Amino acid sequence: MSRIGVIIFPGTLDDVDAARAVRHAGAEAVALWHADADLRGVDAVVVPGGFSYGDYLRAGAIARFAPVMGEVVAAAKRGMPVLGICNGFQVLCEAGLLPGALTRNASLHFVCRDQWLRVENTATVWSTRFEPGAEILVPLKSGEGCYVADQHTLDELEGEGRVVFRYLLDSGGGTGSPNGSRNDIAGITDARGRVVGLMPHPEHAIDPLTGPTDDGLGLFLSVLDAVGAAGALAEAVSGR
Amino acid sequence: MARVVVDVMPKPEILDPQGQAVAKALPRLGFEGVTSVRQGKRFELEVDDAVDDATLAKIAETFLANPVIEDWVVRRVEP
Amino acid sequence: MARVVVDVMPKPEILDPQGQAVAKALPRLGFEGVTSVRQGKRFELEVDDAVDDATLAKIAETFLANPVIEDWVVRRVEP
Amino acid sequence: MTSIQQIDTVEHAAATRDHPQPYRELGLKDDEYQRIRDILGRRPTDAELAMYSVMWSEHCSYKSSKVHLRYFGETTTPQMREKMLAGIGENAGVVDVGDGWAVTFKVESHNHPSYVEPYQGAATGVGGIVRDILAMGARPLAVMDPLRFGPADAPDTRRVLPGVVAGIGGYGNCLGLPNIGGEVVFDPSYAGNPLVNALCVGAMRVEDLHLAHATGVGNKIILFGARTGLDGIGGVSVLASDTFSGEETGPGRKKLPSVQVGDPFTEKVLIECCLELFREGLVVGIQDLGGAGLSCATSELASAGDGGMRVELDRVPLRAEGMTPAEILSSESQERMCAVVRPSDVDAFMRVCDRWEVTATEIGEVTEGDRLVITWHGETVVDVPPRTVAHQGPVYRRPVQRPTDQDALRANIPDALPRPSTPDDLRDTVLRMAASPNLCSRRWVTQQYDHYVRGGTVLAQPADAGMIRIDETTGRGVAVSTDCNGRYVRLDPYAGTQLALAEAYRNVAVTGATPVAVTNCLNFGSPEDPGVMWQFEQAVRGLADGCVALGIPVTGGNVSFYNQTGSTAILPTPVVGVLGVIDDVRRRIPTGIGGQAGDALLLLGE
Ligand SMILES: Nc1ncnc2c1ncn2[C@@H]1O[C@H](COP(=O)(O)OP(=O)(O)O)[C@@H](O)[C@H]1O
Repeated sequence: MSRIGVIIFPGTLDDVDAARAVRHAGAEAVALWHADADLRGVDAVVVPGGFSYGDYLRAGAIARFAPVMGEVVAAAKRGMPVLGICNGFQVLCEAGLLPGALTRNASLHFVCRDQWLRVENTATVWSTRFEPGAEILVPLKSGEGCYVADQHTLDELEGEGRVVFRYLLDSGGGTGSPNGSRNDIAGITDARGRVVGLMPHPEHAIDPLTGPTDDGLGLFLSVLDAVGAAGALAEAVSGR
Repeated sequence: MARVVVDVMPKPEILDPQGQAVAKALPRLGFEGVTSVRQGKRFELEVDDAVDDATLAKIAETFLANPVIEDWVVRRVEP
Repeated sequence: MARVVVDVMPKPEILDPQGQAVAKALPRLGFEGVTSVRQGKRFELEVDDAVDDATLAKIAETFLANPVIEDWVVRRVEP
Repeated sequence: MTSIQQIDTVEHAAATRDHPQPYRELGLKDDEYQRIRDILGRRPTDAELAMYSVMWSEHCSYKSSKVHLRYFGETTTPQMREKMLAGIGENAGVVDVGDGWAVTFKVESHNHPSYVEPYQGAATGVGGIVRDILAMGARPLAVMDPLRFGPADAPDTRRVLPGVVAGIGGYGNCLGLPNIGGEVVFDPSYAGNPLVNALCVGAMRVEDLHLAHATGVGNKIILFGARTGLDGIGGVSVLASDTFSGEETGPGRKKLPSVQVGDPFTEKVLIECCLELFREGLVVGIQDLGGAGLSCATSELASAGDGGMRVELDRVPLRAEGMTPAEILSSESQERMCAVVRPSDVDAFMRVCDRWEVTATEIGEVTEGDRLVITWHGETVVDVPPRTVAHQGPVYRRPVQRPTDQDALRANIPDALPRPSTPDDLRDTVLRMAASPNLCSRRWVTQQYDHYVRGGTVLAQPADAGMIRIDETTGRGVAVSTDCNGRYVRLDPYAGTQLALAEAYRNVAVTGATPVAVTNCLNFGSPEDPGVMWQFEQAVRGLADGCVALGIPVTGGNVSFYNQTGSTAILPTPVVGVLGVIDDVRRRIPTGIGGQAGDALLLLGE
């Protein structure tokens, strides 16, 4: 069975949800403690949401220095799939794995709501299960979700198709952001399509009993396709 | 046109969780020797010359700072 | 022991919704003549004398500020 | 700097019997002060005076409400008590909800602090109630926030409401507790005295129930969590001045704000740390530090135990310099807990705290005998029978008098008011009602609260009751609703309170859950006003009698008096919370009608 790591910083909140989503998708969830510089042999990593260290300085600013993050950065450079959700996205930006930064919502208020997104890029390891242009409904809950980057970075992201998720005003409607994000960006990927970060919470949309939909499961199923295939290939090559 | 800076800091006896979080993190990042950190806000205002000091003080006290828990200082700075 | 102030402000090209909210609210409260407001952070540090300027610059750049969106200034002040 | 020689020790107090003390400034009446002297056989030390004055306050001692609250116990039948594992008198009520699960819930008020500093007042209100639930041994699972404000367009409401909502969201969101419901009500009577009530619900395995007892001679007392600072010691600062004549010089800290700042991150870590301590079986007894801080925690733990207690106050980690024993005992610094730990477990306890980077300090131990003895650098500053501090405060039977305007108020019925009759009038009325602050959507408030975190929320706003799953395997869950219409209560406190109970009960029942327990937060004006006391007495009787009729017990609650602007009291507002159980949340009944075209619509009742 594939093993997906879920990182826990002091102040992480959505780790139980991320682990549940991993299990729902059919993989084993492995808790990774911030203070241990050890990924325990996992095939992919989720950096979940919450308020690491209270986010008192800047969201993600302290967490990115945690011992486990050094391992995550190194593994990501080798191509390990990494998903940052909400605070996890902020941590990945602070750690330099993804460009740009997340700032205070334009409304200055924390916002918790069900949010329509369009899947713009279905080639990343975290989005292959979606149809191009698919619209999904997942919770958004953040106070510092406004994506900003300089114009050059934005042009690059758009030019290379690295915007993975974009905010929609409504299903079937135009794009529009609930927090002031540039270009209505909800989620982006690194150049290789293996590190993805997004503000909305796919892990809260895996069961219509407790979330708006089960649309979020697509991200977790996608990565299992990728690491499952890689695992099978590695097993075949090594003759295991 | 004048430039005005208003510094707003938590009162000394008031808990400052933000400063505390920074202070605790620094040694973990390998920076030793910082014995205390307090975190506050800095406002930079551009104001018409007609705005006098009394008005600025009023703005700081009633709006930029929360006098129950914060101290503030208003300074005019060179542009 | 030295006192150090680090001012961290949003870069001019970065949207500053907090500063904007303040600027918009002031006329409503009867304060005219403030043409622009930007809101940033102010840190007050107490540091051992052994901590040199290069270290302080490093703390500000790698930690207190996010260079993608913020500018910063480090100053030693009289105690 | 306070030097040790200046400290008022027991020995010094015994030798200076006639030394004048500022007990009135601390809120004690002449006879109350005399009672303390009688109990101790001497004058109290500064530290003792600080403890008694805060523990004998209305807020901590329930001195005006006790005689009435007894009625809850008197009317609870053994049958109603069947599922109750802990009731009134514990930090929070606990009920057995089946499958080996116990659920605990409680509402508390943070009205006055939230008026002074809306954000921090509301934030620390959430923090306090969450620690209450944690102290029962439970994992906190969800919060709710019944709120009352003055008119929506009043300037003060514009100051208070956004701050309160941001504070509740800021703290609760950061703790990772879903907000599953609450109330927002506007009425002019709350203009100078908004109500900020916070509810928390938590769950644990039945065998993990922890009660606040300091038992076992030799067991250690460990204080853990945040450092102790000058927060909320406002009144007690009179003790720090050299003389009590109000001199402006001297070391007195007369102008201290009594505002506490919340640190939700520290509380989140404290929660996880406590739960790990419980799991590892390292805790004999535990108590949260809330109002009255260490005064409350030490005296309550000691008086509920089977021995005495000795505390070395100079070991308490401080955030401010030069704090006196009285100040340390009175500090209301947030995010602290106090545990009783077997000596053999202390190392393991400290290791868990280390892992969560939680400051933990052994400050004393359970002793033979029945005295609470507190020392400061080796000198005794407190030596009291703990029960006299925690449980034997004054009890008042305040005058009760039905207000003279009650009949006129009731006679003033709405029949004389014009009624809309034409279709246009009706349309107009419906639109006005839908847009009115008391009926319009609460989304502006509720969308600032995370209701998804932890993935167990099955129903939240805009449902009639919040519902959370407590067991992922079986689907067992609980539903909670809080309600109160203060205008009904004003017209008839007895029936009005029963209406609040009935509404909360119905709100829980319509989700598919079975109501099992009741909590309350009784927000009233001054107990020194006989009319208010009448409202209070009627409300308590109405609620208790209503509970008997419904067959579910009151398991806990909170009383908040002195809610008034000048001499005008708020509408009597006994907020009633009802908890229900559902054995499988998949069978919940979602809110709203017309899921399917062709559904039949039935009206039940008259
Ligand atoms: N302060 C609040 N915090 C959280 N939820 C709230 C708050 N106020 C209202 N709600 C929720 O909004 C919904 C509508 O509230 P309300 O209009 O008071 O309902 P009702 O009139 O049916 O009792 C309910 O789900 C309620 O729990």
